Amino acid sequence: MVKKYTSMAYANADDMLFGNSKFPVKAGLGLEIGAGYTTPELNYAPRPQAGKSKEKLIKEYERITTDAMARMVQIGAPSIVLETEHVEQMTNNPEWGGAVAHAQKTIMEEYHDEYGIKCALRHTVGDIREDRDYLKLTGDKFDLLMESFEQVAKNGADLLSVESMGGKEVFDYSILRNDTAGILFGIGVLGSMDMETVWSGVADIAKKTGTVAAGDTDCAQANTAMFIAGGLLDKNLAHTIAIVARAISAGRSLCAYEAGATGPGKDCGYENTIIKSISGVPIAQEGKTSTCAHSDVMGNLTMQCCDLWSNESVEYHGEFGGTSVQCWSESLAYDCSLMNVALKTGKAKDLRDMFTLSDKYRDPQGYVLAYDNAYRVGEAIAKDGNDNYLRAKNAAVECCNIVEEGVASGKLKLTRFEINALTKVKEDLAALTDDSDKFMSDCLTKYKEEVAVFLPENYGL
Amino acid sequence: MVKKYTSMAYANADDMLFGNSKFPVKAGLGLEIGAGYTTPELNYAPRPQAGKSKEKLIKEYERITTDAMARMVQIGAPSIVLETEHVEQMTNNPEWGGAVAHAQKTIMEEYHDEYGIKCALRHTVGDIREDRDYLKLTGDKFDLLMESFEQVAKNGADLLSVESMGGKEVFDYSILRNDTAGILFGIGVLGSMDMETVWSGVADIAKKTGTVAAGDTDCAQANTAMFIAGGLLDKNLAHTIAIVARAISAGRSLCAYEAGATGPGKDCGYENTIIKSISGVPIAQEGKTSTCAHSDVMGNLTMQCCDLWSNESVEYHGEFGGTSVQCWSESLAYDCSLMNVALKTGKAKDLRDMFTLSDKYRDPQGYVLAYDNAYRVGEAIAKDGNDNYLRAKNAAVECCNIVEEGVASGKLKLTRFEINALTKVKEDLAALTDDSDKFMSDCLTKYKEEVAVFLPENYGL
Amino acid sequence: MLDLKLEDIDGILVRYNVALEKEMTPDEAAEELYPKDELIYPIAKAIYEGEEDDVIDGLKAAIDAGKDPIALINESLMVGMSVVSQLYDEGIIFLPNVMMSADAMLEGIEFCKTQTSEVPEPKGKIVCHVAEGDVHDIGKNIVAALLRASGYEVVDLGRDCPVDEVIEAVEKEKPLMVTGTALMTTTMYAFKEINDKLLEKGIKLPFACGGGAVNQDFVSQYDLGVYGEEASDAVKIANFIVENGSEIEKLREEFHKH
Amino acid sequence: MLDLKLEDIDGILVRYNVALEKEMTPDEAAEELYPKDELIYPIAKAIYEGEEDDVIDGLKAAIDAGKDPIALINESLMVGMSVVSQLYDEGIIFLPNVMMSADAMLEGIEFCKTQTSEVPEPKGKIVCHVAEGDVHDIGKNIVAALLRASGYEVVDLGRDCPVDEVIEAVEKEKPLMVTGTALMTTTMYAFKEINDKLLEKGIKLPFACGGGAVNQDFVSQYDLGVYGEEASDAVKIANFIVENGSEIEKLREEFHKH
Ligand code: B12
Ligand code: B12
Ligand code: SF4
Ligand code: SF4
Ligand SMILES: [Zn+2]
Ligand SMILES: [Zn+2]
Ligand SMILES: [Zn+2]
Repeated sequence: MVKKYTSMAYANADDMLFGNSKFPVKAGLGLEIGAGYTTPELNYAPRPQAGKSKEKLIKEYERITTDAMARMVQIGAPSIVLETEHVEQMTNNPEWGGAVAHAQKTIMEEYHDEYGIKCALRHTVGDIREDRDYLKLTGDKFDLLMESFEQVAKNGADLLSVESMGGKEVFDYSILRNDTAGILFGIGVLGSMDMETVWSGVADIAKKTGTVAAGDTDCAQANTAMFIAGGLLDKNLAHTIAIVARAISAGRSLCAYEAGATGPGKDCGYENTIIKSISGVPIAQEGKTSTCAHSDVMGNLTMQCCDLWSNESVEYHGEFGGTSVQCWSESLAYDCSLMNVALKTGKAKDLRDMFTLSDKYRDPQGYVLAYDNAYRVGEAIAKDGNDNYLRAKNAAVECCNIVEEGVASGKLKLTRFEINALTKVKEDLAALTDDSDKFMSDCLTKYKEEVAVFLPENYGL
Repeated sequence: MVKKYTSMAYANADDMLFGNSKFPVKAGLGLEIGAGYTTPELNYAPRPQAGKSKEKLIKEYERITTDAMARMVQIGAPSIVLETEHVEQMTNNPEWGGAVAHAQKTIMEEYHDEYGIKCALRHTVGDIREDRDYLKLTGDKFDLLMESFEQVAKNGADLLSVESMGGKEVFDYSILRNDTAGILFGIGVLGSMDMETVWSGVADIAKKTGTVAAGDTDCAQANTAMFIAGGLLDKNLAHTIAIVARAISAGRSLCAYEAGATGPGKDCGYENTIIKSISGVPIAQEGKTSTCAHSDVMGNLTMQCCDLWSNESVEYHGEFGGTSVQCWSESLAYDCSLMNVALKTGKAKDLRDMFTLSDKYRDPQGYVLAYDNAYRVGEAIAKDGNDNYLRAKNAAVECCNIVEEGVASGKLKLTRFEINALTKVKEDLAALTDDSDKFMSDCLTKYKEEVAVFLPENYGL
Repeated sequence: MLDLKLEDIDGILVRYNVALEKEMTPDEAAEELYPKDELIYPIAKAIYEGEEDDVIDGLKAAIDAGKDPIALINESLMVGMSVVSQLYDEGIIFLPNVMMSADAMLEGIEFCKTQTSEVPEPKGKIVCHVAEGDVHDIGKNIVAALLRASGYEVVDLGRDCPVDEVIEAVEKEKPLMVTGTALMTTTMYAFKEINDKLLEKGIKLPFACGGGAVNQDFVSQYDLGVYGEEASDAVKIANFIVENGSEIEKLREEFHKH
Repeated sequence: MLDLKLEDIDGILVRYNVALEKEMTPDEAAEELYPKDELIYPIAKAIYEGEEDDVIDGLKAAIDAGKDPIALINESLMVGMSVVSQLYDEGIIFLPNVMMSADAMLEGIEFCKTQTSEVPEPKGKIVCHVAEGDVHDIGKNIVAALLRASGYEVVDLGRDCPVDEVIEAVEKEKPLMVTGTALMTTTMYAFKEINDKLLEKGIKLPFACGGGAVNQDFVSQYDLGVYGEEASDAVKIANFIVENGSEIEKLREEFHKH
């Protein structure tokens, strides 16, 4: 059922481009993603008080939807995707999520009918599979998650996503301790296993409901590492370690497509360029126009191969220029307009390269995610594509090599601290076994002991 | 004293480019504007309660300044300009404005010393020259305005600006009545006269204090027209009329540089590309990354020749990604990074053209402001540069011609309504005299009678 | 410079206004809406066209044919104007046309008044203002123009209007509603003060508020507030009051987004 | 693909962290800070290096030479740790080093306790939690780790912690302060509830709050709140309380930006 990727979708890194994917995805009302143009993807969060009741929440999303659609039409944007990331109540009560999807889609249909604007609705359900202290990945909570998917799919959502959390308990423990094996185990092994289960489920529901199983992101781990690493002057985590976690996460998030998802991958999956190189699915990305949600050190670079371009998330509130969702959707739409002009004038590869160069030397993370290097990480994964552990380890090793080459070129300048951290990871990786079974049993023993909240039964172990 | 422009600074439209001006301007701490790179210009508004006392206001601006500088350093941005648009109390009490400038500059100096970040501070004083019902352009209020400039200049402001309002009373009356002569008289004649007075004053103060007389914008008139015209579906004013007002405004805002200002012109002067073509001064612009402040239909196009790139203004408040000033300054900085990469890789003209094409056919306003057409409006102005009336009229006529050519090419599609409005303006213009004195005396008679709040003594008439 | 091919433009931007423009020209659309009565038709049409002289001519003809001058105000001038308003609401004609039609209508009313000693029953008085400290008055001007165009008598207090002046005007004019415009977050708090002072004096009337800075959540915070997004909402609110009374709850139910 | 020339990169981005990195290596910087005493120096250095075995060896040697085991906690372990904290504050070393040093220090303390029947005077107890409904706990974990590293005893209530559990823990543990972390605007309101319930019970103690969603303006709204931006602020707040008492006003004066 799960067919692993063992080769690359693109023959060369240079074939990868924004607005173009090997396997475009049709969704919603007239939209095709990755079919030669980029589309803004707006995400928003209801105001705190709005979660009080189902009715209030629906009204809030109705206002958000109308505001955004109206603005798109006012500025002449040809297409838009709306992404609703569930607040916990919407997933825990599947009929809430369904009702919101229905209300939003009704408005989107009106706009589509009146103006012909191409649009689609993504619902990203919350991964509610946890108790206060423990992950509860299987059983009742899993069933509830699937029911939530089914409800939103039946009621109007076109694209189904989730930010799943498998492996996070081990990862959280390891990342603050520079524990390379733990990071690899948490993301690359446990995370991948959970992904296969979740996404087989979502793919079935998508098939049944005629919707699109879109994709996941390693928010819970690789993004956590990225945020702890922070800006250039933060000192909680070496950026060289954050990028190793990211490289590992590509193998993990790839599992969604191996289980039947077709993209577009989630915006905050900074691993998506790597995934696109292997799988050819369209991807969403975020960066310089998602500063409302977080800061990063690769604001332009992430546009290099995006098919949807997202603001990650903005709280609904007023600004001088309208409501926050109007402001951000407009900014995104102009970014897309620029990319679409490049595509039509034959300048797209130049623009792509400019996006990349803006941030390639800004940080080791940008350096490795630059599409040429991302492609190499992709190759490292595909090489041992059938083995979740080995491909994750390959990705980590290749990542270290790439950073070292960057340093050697003189263009990527690292601090001593970052270099030392990199050296340590490299040594750690070199010391690891090539035998997946041995790695699994070693880690099981170790982390059962060290991480109080790690329950192997979550992974059927 | 006032030396009018009668020729073009650039031999060809194609020589104009973002990050490059004929006459770069050094300002502040290590910054040079228009000297081969672009720089973000962040503008912000204090929260409503912050204006309660001088102390509160200063604290608010200190927080804003620190937040923004810190974020720039975190993402590795090489330079930034901060623009403080005065709230009314800061201009009406010149020592308030001075104290704010001082507090901000102190923080900026700390950052410059520690990190070497290039930066400058613009203060845009409020044009407080009015009573409740009437403009009071001269006398006491004028002196107060000049004192405010002096105070901010002495206390740390590097760039001096104002959004002056001369001519607005006649314009406000005319714009809702499609009264072409009144628009021309308000902006092109009265506005220009007032500009010459104000900017001679500012240039003197700049010279005296070793600061930069930066520039003005026709916010009060051309932007008002643009905002009334609104988005594609608004129906309060034809966009073809809004762009005629804009073309006229170029001659008016140019007066600042004729009176001794050197740029960078103000962000919201959408007429600035025209002005740059004539004068060669560096310009600030705003567009897709000023959606926090307003919506427009040329979000990318305005980047085509900008030297500073601005968010116009955002209220200081929290977002998921930090405070609003951090979010917007980061987005701006990445936009600039992209432009700067283009400049270094020899792709800048391609990128410029892509910016332009994104919006050239989106709206008649973008069509005329596209740098090739803007250059033509510039020529129309320079041709009769010595005569404020004639050059304004030339600009309006050329603007109409350009739009008509666009329509004829089939690429610029207008509604019937826009075409009719254009036809009417063209007829109106054709019926106007070529004699400035006659125009002046006709208009004086007419508007003294029709516009109750129009006081000729404001213009020494 | 680079350029786009004609056929590529639509993938980058859509001129929805062009795409949407009705098949019908505004004139044709208006034609469908005029009343059929031979005497009324030319007046309504002259209003639509903003032709003051034709309005007067039409009125004269109608009066000569025995129509009552005062009745004509409602039956021809207002009817013509409502054609104009409807076309504006539907996006078929634009604001300047409305303003020209309104001027023609006001002249027509004046003319009718000269033809009789009766005094026409006014539709209602409305006080308009821009918040204290705020000079942005174009939105308010549009509101006032549209209200006048709909037959309301407008008392325009102008911009930067002190709170107390609004209160005085309300006490003096006894309008059916007040409107407030604020474009700056720093000035809109004056609306709360107006609300409180009115209530203190025991005056309860709808206070329609709008303008760039203002939003529904803010307006909902004070008892008399009714929020309107577009200038034309002010007319709709006034009409609703005339037809259904001035209960704030009902007005909010009708005009607030929920 | 396109590329930038080496000399062009600086015009596009500045790696301020590289530009700023101190001439001195972290080891050299630490060397300058160690106490000179021959017996203390190796312990402090072992703490800095996170070498648990060396810490124990050093402690043994000092005790053999006649030092008091309990006094050694403050005079060597804490001193070593304060070198680490200072270097972290100055951006010279990073969090993982701090965490490894803290582990070494905690082992050292345990060892000292085994060498005597005296009980060391604890520096103070602190209750940490993540707001109810919120699963984002990494910030809280960092806060707890840094507090432990500074010698505080941490009672960690974990994430998604019900309001009442916080109250109970405060009543039971009598900490010198509570910390709260919230990353979502929807969960941070729990802090107000905690504040109110504490005050209802007559308990007044500093409630240090932080985390992505939280800002100073919000925290200023409830009486016990003290805002901290970075995890290391929690340590500074605790230290300030130890030295200057727990008056909220004073704490805000010190830690709030004005
Ligand atoms: C034009 C303009 C000006 C012109 C005003 C000319 C005039 N006669 O009005 C001038 C140049 C004078 C000006 C000055 C200033 N401005 Co100004 N200005 C604008 C601008 C660009 C457009 C406003 C406009 O005319 N819009 C078009 C009209 C038609 O819209 P509207 O009034 O909202 O009305 C519509 C609806 O709201 C509705 N409506 C209005 N009222 C009502 C009432 C009811 C009952 C209903 C139902 C509906 C309704 O109907 C209208 C049509 O549908 C805005 C930008 C923006 N984003 O809004 C800034 C803006 C309002 N200005 C701003 C500022 C800061 C200033 C200055 C302080 C700048 C300075 N430093 O000098 C000064 C103000 C001085 C003072 N003491 O007030 C800020 C305000 C920020 C804030 N704190 O809230 C804004 C938001 C710009 C920004 N993004 O920073 N400005
Ligand atoms: C990583 C992450 C996750 C991880 C969390 C893993 C973990 N173990 O913590 C996972 C994937 C599980 C997750 C889940 C969700 N998340 Co999340 N997440 C993030 C992310 C990307 C980074 C947070 C982080 O770890 N930062 C790094 C840490 C170190 O920072 P910190 O906690 O703020 O702590 C620092 C300081 O604040 C300070 N500090 C912290 N506490 C204290 C206390 C004191 C006393 C002091 C002095 C200082 C202090 O010290 C630290 C270092 O200096 C943020 C993005 C963002 N912009 O913050 C979103 C974010 C917080 N998440 C968000 C959302 C919406 C969710 C979900 C609801 C998504 C979904 N639909 O499923 C779920 C939540 C489910 C639930 N019921 O809570 C939103 C919240 C929006 C809102 N309404 O406010 C954010 C803001 C993203 C966004 N822009 O939309 N998320
Ligand atoms: S990083 Fe942001 S968009 Fe991504 S899963 Fe986390 S909260 Fe959602
Ligand atoms: S448009 Fe905006 S930036 Fe420009 S003068 Fe007006 S308020 Fe200021
Ligand atoms: Zn997102
Ligand atoms: Zn501005
Ligand atoms: Zn905001």
